Amino acid sequence: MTDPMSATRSPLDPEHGRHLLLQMLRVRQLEEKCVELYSAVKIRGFLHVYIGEEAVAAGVLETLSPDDAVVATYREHGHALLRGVAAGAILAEMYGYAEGCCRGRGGSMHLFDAATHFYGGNAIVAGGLPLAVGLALADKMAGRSNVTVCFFGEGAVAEGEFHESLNLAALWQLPVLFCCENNLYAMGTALGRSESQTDIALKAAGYEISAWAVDGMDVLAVEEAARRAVDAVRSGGGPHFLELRTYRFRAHSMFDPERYREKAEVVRWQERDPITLLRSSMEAAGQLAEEDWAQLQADAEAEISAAVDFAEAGTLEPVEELTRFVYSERSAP
Amino acid sequence: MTDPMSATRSPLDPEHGRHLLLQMLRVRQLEEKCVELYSAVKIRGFLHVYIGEEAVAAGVLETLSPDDAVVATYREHGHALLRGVAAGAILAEMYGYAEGCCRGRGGSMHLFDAATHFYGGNAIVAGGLPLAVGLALADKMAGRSNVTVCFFGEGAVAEGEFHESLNLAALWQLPVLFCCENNLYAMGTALGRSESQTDIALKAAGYEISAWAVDGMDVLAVEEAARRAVDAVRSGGGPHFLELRTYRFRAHSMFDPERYREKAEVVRWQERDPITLLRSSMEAAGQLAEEDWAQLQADAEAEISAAVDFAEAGTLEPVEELTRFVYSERSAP
Amino acid sequence: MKSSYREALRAGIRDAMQRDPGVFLMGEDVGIYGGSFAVSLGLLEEFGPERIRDTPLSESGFVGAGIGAALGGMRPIVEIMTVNFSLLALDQIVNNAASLLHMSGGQFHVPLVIRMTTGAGRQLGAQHSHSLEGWYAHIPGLRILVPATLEDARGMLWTALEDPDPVLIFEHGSLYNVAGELDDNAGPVDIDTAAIRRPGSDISLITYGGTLPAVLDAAEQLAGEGIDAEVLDLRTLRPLDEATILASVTRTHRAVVVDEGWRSGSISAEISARITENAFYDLDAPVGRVCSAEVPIPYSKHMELAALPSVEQIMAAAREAAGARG
Amino acid sequence: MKSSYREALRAGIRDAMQRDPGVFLMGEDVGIYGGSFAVSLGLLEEFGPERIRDTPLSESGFVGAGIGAALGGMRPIVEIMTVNFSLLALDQIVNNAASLLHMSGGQFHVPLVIRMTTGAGRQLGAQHSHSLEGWYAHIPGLRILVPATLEDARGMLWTALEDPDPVLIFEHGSLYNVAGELDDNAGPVDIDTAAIRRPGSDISLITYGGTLPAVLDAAEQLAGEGIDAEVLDLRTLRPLDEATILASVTRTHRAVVVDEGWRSGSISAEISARITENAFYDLDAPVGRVCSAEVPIPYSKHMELAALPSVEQIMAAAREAAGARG
Ligand SMILES: Cc1ncc(C[n+]2csc(CCOP(=O)(O)OP(=O)(O)O)c2C)c(N)n1
Ligand SMILES: Cc1ncc(C[n+]2csc(CCOP(=O)(O)OP(=O)(O)O)c2C)c(N)n1
Ligand SMILES: [Mg+2]
Ligand SMILES: [Mg+2]
Repeated sequence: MTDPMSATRSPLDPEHGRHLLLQMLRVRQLEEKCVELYSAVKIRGFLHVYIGEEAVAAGVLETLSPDDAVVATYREHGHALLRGVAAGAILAEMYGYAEGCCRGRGGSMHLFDAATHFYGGNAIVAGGLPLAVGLALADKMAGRSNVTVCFFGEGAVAEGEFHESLNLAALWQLPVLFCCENNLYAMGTALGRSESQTDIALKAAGYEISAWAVDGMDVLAVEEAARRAVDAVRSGGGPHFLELRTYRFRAHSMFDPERYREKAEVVRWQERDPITLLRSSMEAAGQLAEEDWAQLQADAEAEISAAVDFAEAGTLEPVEELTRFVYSERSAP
Repeated sequence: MTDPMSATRSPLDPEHGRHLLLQMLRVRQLEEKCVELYSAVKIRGFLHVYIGEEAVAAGVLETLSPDDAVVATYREHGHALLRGVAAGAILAEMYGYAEGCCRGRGGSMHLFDAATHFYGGNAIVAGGLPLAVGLALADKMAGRSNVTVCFFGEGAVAEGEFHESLNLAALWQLPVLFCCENNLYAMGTALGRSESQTDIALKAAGYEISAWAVDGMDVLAVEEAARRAVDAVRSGGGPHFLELRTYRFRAHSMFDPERYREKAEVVRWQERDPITLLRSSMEAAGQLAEEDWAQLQADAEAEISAAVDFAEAGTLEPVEELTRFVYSERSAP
Repeated sequence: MKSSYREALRAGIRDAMQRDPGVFLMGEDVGIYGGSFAVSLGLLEEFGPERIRDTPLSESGFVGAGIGAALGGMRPIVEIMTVNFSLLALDQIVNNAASLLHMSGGQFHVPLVIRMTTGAGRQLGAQHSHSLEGWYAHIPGLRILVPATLEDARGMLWTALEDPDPVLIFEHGSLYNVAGELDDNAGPVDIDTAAIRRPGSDISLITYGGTLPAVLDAAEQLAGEGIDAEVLDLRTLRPLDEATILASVTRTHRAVVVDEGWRSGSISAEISARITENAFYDLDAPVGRVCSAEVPIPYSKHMELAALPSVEQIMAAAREAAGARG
Repeated sequence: MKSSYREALRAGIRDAMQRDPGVFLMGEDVGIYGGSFAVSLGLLEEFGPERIRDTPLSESGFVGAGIGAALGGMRPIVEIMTVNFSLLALDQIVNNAASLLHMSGGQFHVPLVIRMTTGAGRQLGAQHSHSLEGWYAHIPGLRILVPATLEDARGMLWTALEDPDPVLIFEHGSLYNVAGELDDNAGPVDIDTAAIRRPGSDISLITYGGTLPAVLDAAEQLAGEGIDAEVLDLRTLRPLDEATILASVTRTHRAVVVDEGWRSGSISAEISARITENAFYDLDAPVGRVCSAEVPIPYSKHMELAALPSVEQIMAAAREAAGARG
């Protein structure tokens, strides 16, 4: 595999570009709605939004097949949405309603969806990595050519589970793609204050895993790298690793006063807003008319607003169902 | 720091050579006695001997000051002995007697000694690494120029605690020397079957820790490397890492039928017996007369035989003391 | 002085840092971020990054490092964000911290304090809502503290730091914002005894930590029904202050234990068993238990509330015990 | 057919591997080495390295991978050498295996079996001698099995693998070499009910796993003293078969629970509490408990023995309960 960063980029198909824009817009609007609904006390618990990082999920998930598996973190609304979970089911989940994708049991940090092979939604930092390794192991043992994609933050790299998972995946040459969303902070801890070696792609290479660092604000670069990596994984090339360099524009969660970074830094990164970047470059290339952009926004808005309506109409799971699903129905004690 | 392996070796002082020979012989004889006593049902539990690996502990511990701290594993009789714990107290411990260095509570895998700053004796693979990091942290915070040396096998490298510990030590630039005793097997698991990347020193370098691979059968090479590393650590150079390439001549423990390796491989390594190697080279250089060698053997034998006598004369801790030391005396519930 | 539980904890940490230069605080985001629950807010500015030490996300690593630092003569306070994440450090806590003194035949003390948030009630979902302090109380070698009041939040830390053995302090997440009057001279408190928070003669309601407010509330309402309940705050789950528990129960002849852990294998089971063992013939009714439903705590508010011990459940259990034939 | 407990376990694994190609065994040294306690000896040759899969020393990693493989449709059997090392994997077991089904609103089942050695008695010292199966029984979402007999060693595994939820099987180290007659047709057994291993009318002795032999021994000796003890083998610690326990106790009116866990917070406490709650007025004596001393298990033989439940202690507890005023 050659480093996709040094490969020449194929020209952008305008329709595809608009599709990617729409994907990012859908996430952006969903997340902005979540913040609004949190302030309106419709959503509770911890809420972590993905604003600023949309290009990562949009670019990577674009490259997957329906049978592939996805494992994510507590910052996973966007991944769930782009994987195909209905926005209404996501919002209803955060409302705590029976119509939510986990019947209200999971909440913002624990979105799951069997139909789209979306395995959560894990609120233990690095806790999803071993699961991804196991999902890939199952595929390999069963002779299925699926890929498992595992998203996690750069903070997870310090956890022992990161190390054990990468080693296992490489040792057993499993079809898993590790996607490290390096947004430079783990809550308030800047990468340099948590890692003695801050080059994350280099770390992965230390496990003999092909690893590339990618501009995570450039959705086309992400997609290109992910496509090559996914193809390589699917064709038996063993685990691959992408470090996606990105930034979260908002606070870590709704409780974070952001004492650990300068406003100016945030503003600097906002100049590289992944949506604006793609939009400007398409506009410059004459690939995006003003009406196109308005239409995309309107489409996203329509979807999210319908989703809010869906969630608002949700119903409470009967309290008698509380102990249901602790054990499977047939083995209920 | 330059790699000590590429430095020129200073000529060996014969007295020092004899001292190192004696150190290795002491360990060898202690371990052979342990095996004998185990077969005689004087020692119980799990017993892991260090035969073949003596040059590692002998070379490294030679370079420490009395206030330095040592953390080891369940294969630690030799480390305890060379750190200064009396052979009698070690054997009495394995007999389960009150005269043992832990009053019979620890046994073979849990030797401890406060007087020599010997912090065990840890039977959880990689469980000692975080302790070593903490001991080094205490020294650094207190402004003491001590070094903490942590021994562990190459099997420990797969554990998450290895990863977390190296990162912490490097991030905080702590005075700790990690000594990986790479004897190629973790029980029956050859290194290549447990690590995707089998170059262990390289792994450490991935944490920005200076790391050197050393011939662990050559006690002089070990001592030289350890001295440079310890000096560097003590003078504020941050953590260092030695991979000591060695081999265990005996089974993993007394229960191991050794199905995982060829007898021929063991024989090949025995040709590089660290004791024979030093002895032959000193003999060739005219630095070790036949009587010298006989004397060294006799000295070691005398010590171990006295230790056996000491242990044999041991007494049982009164059973009423069972719950003592669960809590400290002053806080006993 | 007016204080919140959070501020009382912070005052306790500040006090300890001032008393002993060997004391330091270490954990994820305790420094610049100000602590995930803002307990350590401002302490970095006061004591500097060496003593208010941010760590990477490495629970096993930094808890083990805390043990090592304690062995090396320091007095570390390790903060784990929540008890849920402490499972990643359990090897270090059980196999090292709790065992070293005994395994070494009395040579190596581990004067370590680990603080963590526990409990549910804030719609954080299963992986952030465990109540495992009672579970930890199973481990010999550990001391388990569960401050429920401002005085204890303020005062338990220093006493814990003076203890030569590892002490775990569990702070219930729903208490951080509780505010009240704290004596200006509030300082270290004992960590050995249970406290009677409300004397009563008809029944002993035994609890601790996050469920104390609900139990006190239930006791008040029960008084209106003519049931005079004594409320015991255990304060320490290991070792249990059996004497105070038994003294209360032999006076009231009836007991209900309330805790937020899952019922099976809860600390309530242990207390029930001990009462039965030691005061069987004094009991006029079986010891009752009010615990959490045995489910991973769900996110939605009505389901979460249904899973947790409620004032109504406590009152019902108390009524049942009080009404039992003597 | 003559069989040891170890061979019975192996026969169970072989059987499962033959029945279902989705079953595989994964753990440290299960392959070439033959298993640290030789349970899987010979299986590598029979089933190959894909299905008898050696892992690196990465307990959290490979237990988590087992969960993932189960999610992916396989039926993994994960071996952890001893329960002591399982603490390194506790995050995966509690936060993932036990929680995923509920958190996902019933979507994701985790049909995983984890086998591990438990218990003391072989002078292995504190870090190799924990008995934590009763502790694990606190966690909702897990099923906890404790085979004490050859039949159960042989038969529980397949039933566990058919269960769509995570099952932990604890094999007491002192049982591996126990040998006896095993029916040639021995196969899967139920994992829902406790078994009466010795009927009796004067007292119920309730135990499981490693302490069953001692309890049966005590019962025989008690018979000589005129105390006819019923011996219950719990077989499953979660969910507890409360019906069988209560039926026995309401017949005998007296009970002693025996287990090798530390006393405080033991499964014995839970059983004592449940009996008290449900059969208080049927009891002629307080429920007794015989557990391990609350110490990290010491190495020396006499101290280790002193720490563990003994036949004498069991008999003494039974005598006390039997002699209590009715
Ligand atoms: C094991 C564990 N430790 C601590 C936490 C608390 N916590 C939640 S998110 C977070 C930061 C993680 O940062 P990163 O992995 O970079 O992901 P990001 O939030 O930046 O997307 C922390 C410390 C946790 N959830 N799990
Ligand atoms: C956490 C943990 N897992 C498994 C074991 C069982 N075990 C004891 S020693 C050992 C092999 C360790 O190999 P290595 O680290 O290379 O050290 P060596 O024995 O070769 O000196 C294993 C698997 C253990 N003690 N601790
Ligand atoms: Mg981050
Ligand atoms: Mg080794």
